[in-house]
Amino acid sequence: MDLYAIFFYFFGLLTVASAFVVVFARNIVHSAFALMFTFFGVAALYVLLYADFIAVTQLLVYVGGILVLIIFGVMLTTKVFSVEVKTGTLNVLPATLFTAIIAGMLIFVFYVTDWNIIPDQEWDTTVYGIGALLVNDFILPMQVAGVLLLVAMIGAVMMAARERSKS
Amino acid sequence: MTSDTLIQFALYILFLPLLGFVALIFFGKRLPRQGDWFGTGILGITLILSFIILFVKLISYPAETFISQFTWIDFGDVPFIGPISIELGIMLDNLSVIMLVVVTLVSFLVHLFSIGYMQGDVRYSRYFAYLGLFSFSMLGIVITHNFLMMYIFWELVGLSSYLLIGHWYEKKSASDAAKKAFIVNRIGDAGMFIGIMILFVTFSTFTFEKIFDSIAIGMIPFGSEAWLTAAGILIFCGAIGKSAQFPLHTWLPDAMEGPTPVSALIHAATMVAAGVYLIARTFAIMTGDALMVITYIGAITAFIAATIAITQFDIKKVLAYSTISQLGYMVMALGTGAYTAGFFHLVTHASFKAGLFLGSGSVIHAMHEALHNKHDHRTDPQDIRNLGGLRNKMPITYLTFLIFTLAISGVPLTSGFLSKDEILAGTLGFASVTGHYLIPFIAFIVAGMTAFYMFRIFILTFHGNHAEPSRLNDIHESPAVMTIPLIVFAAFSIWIFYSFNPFGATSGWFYFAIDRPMSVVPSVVQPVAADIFKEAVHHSHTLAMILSIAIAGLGILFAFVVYHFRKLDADNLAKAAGPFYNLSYNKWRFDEMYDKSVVNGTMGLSNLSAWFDNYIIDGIVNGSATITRWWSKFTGRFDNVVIDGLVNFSAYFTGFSGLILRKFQSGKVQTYIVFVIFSIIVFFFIFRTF
Amino acid sequence: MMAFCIAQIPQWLAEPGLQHFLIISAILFSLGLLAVITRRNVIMVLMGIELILNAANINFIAFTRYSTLSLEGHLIALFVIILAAAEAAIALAIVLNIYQRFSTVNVDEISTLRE
Amino acid sequence: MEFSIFGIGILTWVVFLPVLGMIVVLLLPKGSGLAIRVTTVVATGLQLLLAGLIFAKFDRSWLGINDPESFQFVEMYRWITVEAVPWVGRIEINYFLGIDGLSVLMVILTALICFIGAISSWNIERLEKGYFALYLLLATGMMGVFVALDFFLFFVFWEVMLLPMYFLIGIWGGARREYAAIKFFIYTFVGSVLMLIVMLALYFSVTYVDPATGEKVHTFNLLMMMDPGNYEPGSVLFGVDTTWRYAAWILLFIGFAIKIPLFPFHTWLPDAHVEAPTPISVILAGVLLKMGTYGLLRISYPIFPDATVHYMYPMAILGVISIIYGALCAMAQTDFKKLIAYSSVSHMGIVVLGMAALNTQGMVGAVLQMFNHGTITAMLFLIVGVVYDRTHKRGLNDFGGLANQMPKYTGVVMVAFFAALGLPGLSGFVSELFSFLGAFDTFRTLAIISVSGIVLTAAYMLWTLQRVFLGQLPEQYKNLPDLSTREMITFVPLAVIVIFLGVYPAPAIELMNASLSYLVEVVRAGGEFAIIP
Repeated sequence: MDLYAIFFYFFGLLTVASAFVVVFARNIVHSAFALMFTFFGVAALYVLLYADFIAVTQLLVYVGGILVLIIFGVMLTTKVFSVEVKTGTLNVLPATLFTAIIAGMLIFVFYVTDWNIIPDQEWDTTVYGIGALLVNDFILPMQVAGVLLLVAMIGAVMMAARERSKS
Repeated sequence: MTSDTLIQFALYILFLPLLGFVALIFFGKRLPRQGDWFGTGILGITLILSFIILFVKLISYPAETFISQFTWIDFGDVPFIGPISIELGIMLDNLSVIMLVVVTLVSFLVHLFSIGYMQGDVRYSRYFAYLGLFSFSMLGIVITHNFLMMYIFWELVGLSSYLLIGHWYEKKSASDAAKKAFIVNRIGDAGMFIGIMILFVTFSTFTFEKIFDSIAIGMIPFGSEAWLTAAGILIFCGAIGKSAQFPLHTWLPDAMEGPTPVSALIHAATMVAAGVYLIARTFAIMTGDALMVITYIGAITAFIAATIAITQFDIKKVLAYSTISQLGYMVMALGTGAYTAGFFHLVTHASFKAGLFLGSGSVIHAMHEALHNKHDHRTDPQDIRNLGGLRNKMPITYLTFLIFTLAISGVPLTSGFLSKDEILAGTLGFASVTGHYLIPFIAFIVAGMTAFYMFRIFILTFHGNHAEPSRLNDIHESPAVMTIPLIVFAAFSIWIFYSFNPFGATSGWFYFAIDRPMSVVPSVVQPVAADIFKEAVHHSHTLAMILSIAIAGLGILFAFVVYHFRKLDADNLAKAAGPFYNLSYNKWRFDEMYDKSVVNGTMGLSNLSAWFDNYIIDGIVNGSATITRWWSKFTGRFDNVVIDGLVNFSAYFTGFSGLILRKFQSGKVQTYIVFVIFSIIVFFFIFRTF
Repeated sequence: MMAFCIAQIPQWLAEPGLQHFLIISAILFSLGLLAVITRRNVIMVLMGIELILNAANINFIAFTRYSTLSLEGHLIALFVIILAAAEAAIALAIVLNIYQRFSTVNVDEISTLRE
Repeated sequence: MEFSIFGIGILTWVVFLPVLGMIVVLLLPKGSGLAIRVTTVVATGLQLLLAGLIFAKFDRSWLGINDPESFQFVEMYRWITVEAVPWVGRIEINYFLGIDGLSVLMVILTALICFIGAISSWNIERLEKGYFALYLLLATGMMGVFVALDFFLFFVFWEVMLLPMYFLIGIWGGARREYAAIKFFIYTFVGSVLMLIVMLALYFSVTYVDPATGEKVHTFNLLMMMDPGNYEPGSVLFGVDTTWRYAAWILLFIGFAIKIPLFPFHTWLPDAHVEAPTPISVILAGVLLKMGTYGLLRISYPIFPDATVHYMYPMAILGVISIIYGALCAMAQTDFKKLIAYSSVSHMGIVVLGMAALNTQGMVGAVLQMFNHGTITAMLFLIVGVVYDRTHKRGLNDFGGLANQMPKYTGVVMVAFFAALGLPGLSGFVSELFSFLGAFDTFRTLAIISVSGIVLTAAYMLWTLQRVFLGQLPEQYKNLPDLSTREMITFVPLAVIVIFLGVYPAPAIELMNASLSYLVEVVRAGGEFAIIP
């Protein structure tokens, strides 16, 4: 059991456990925080997979951005008094059954198929590769992503502005 | 007088009466005296012409037969049979020439008589027209040279007898009698028609000449003698129908409904004699068995008719039955082979029987007038019980009637004696050759009976005292136009016209002109050979004469004893005879028998078939109609219930399933995702490869 | 084939390879899915979605590392992250508006569009 | 032999002249009764004139029947051609007219009866325009049937004849006219359906090589159908004495037997006659009944000679049954017209018997009987018409003693009645004689049985004569007027023909002798002929 395996099992376990908490927590605030740990776990896994730039982006965007948004969402929508924090569930039995089957299927498939493993190769930083790809092959998606983000921003602002005029 | 002038005269004789008929039918009313002298005149001319033909033929051409014919229809070359063409034409030989004279003579005299008798009749001209038509068709029968024309005129004679019998058709009995006469004749003609068909099918011609020759060389119908006999008998059926022989004789007594001159002409002399003439004409093809059948039918008819005649009271009915009996005599004579005797009896019988009828006609005419003056329409002028004692009131009728009665009963010095004696000799000869002694026995008995019943009516009408003396002074002799024919007929009933020797006819001109034709039938079924027969007849000649005179005398004596001297009372004699009297009086119940069996049978059958037609066949047709209607109703209902049902059901089902499925569309996104996952799992398991 | 796999489980567990990462992403994916389906609160649903997206990214990166997928895997992951951010922003804006309007965030109570 | 007026063949003229008349009648204004009647009489009169012309120009020696060259007044034009019909190829129906010895007599009969019918329908009052238009259409239909030599054309005319007849009985008829009209229509229609089946079977079996294009073409041409060479080897009706050919013959026979009418199929005739107005029952009895027998002679005999010879005996049996059965039924009737209808069944039985004998005398007798029966029965129905117009009563027991009240009428009645019962010297006898002679040659016992028919006929005819014309005159008929001149015009020509053909039938027989002998040869060659005792 080399070091690599240990880190892997540690962070893997972290991610899965926190994911469990996110899903099964009664209180929405607990699940929000559990989500943070999940994102950290995932970023760690990226590091194990030698994807350094992605790990950092993960941390920045997910943990820094999205998580914060979600927590804002939670805080704004859960009046501590009127909307009980406990969130209900619906048709749990069939959903859990099906999800378990899906998981079993996926795991079975991943386990059974013999993937086309290529021999190890020396990995160094991937930033230059990513950067070169971004400006050569993926220039169009880059721009589109840019426009998309702009539109998203304007949309969010519009909705927020309407809120004030109405209230 | 060459042969073609004779032929020309014959054609004139044939077509003049037809001309008379056509003229009288269309312009009868407009002719002077409604055309009665016109008709009689025409018949007078034909009489003269036929006398001329007779003398020329017998004197200068005794042995030839003149034939002139023309092609009526030509079928050309008929496949599988060969050329067929049908010729019509006339033939003059001794037989037909003599018959010509007989027919024209009787017809002329009847025309003359009718002028007096039918005075003031409502359809006077049409009566003479029908007489003309009858003469034409009778002459046609006499001089035809083939079977087809014989059959055509046969039916035309039937038609004219139908018209004449039904002359006073207001009376239902008259129209019934006419209808009966025609239908019974038609039955006989149907038999004759089949006989002719048999001959035509084998020889594909109708002409006598050709048929006789082809039989002579051995061609026989369908290759068997039985069919030749059958043909002979079937042709004889025609004679049975027309000459009122045994099975089909019931129409003649009813035919007395017609005026008396008609009975004289048709039902005494000519038409009924046509049957005998037909047998004479086709004698050559008659086989032995056929002749035997003819003999027996003749004998039976003679016997039955004679027994019935004895007990009848209507003068015309008695004469009618006596005619049937005498015809049976002639047929029997021909059957036995006494060919010339039979034909000779036909000729002599024609004159005295016609005379008898005209005599009774003048009596009835006189009685009618007397009753008319007395305005008494009840008593029947024809019933002999109302007559009697007319001797000195109607002297000419009395005398002529006496001669006729003597002639018919076969008293010597009369023509009847000559012919009847020959026939009796013939029957004796026939019996001695073939052993059938029943025939002469019947012949002699009938001769006796004839004498008895003839003198019975003679005495009852003319002798004794009148039933109603007050009527006597109204009765007086008939006018000249009626008595002249009587006198002429009386003259012809004397023996002198036929042979100088009153006791032996064979020496007369008649026997010289007519002799028995050679039979062409194949030897195996030959009738009694001619020469053996002549030999046998010669032997039995004297015996026959003595016997006949004796029996005739007995008959006459018996009649006088019963009716004139009233020694034996007629009524208790009748009671003594018991059942035989009733049998004879009711005409052997032939009429009732026929009505029950044939007439009702046909009527029943026709009603049955009409019923069958209405209910069964129409039933099936209408039935099929109702079944189709019922079937269509069924399909209609089936269509509503079942097929419509299915359509409605499917609509309902869709609605129902829609209701259920709507529930799934709940609007909750999460339930959709659950479905998505569920289907992924299902697909995974479907397409798994492990 | 099944028998062969079970025999080597202890040795397999020792050195984590591609399959281990795939299994982790599978678990993450299922949990995210579970969250999306069962939770009534919209934000919980969003969290579920985020989990699913992360699971996907793990796969991409794992394949780039172990299999023939070159750096493009990283790029895709990158774009996924970008889009996730945009999506989260808009989602939350909507949620706030709903909350403002209906004063509830439970998914099954927001049913005005449904008759 | 060609003969055309204004460029159109004489046969087309004869067939379509009445249609011209019809058009004129339809154009005339409603009220002009007289003009309508005159046009009808003129149209049918011209048709009669043309028929006389045909009679004069007809060449007696030509054979006809199945060899195309020896038909006379032939007209052949392409009528319907449908190109390239899937799996059938080219359909070709041509307008093919022609007559031979067999049909010339029928053409003359139709023209004569139509003319007489036109005159006798002078006093039809109701809807006269419709009546005379339909009447002329009927005349065309009938004439067409007798001259058509193309099976399709024959069938078209057969149907054209059916429709006006239905309306004429249905509208102008007596009490139960609808029932009678429907029964008549459906009965005959069933027959024509059977005929249609056989027509199609024949159509698909017979092909001939078209000289122009050399391709095989199916045809409706009757003469082609008669020649066994033209049959496709594999087709339904190919070969000799096959069950299909027998079945086809039976179907045709039933179709035609309904029209004759023969014993089991005759029940429509009494109803149709009783309900039809007088001139229509004259046409119905005078001409329509002849189509059945003509159809047999023209189509069944030459096309299926093997089946004809095979079924010769049953056909004769049916004929004899018709004779006896018809006569017996007639005897039991109380309605004058029904009696004459049943007598027609009996007389047509004689025709069938003569035809079944398959020899020249029988055939000549049969065709002559068709003609004579036409004229005699037309007279009989006119006689009933005269009495019915005056007293509106048809029962036999309602009358009596008409003889002295109406002498001229009784004279005509005598001629008609005695001709009907086959008195020699009138035409009825001649044809009966030859039919029986022919029948006797082939089936002896049947002929002997059927001769009893003439006795039965004599019985019921004389009984009718006695009930209606002899005996006492009931008082209400004291003032019945005798025949009017118009009625005399209808009777005199028929009476003259009946008497003339009775005395000298050669002109009529010469017309058809050659053709009928040839027909007998053709049919006898088709199958093994046996004389049945």
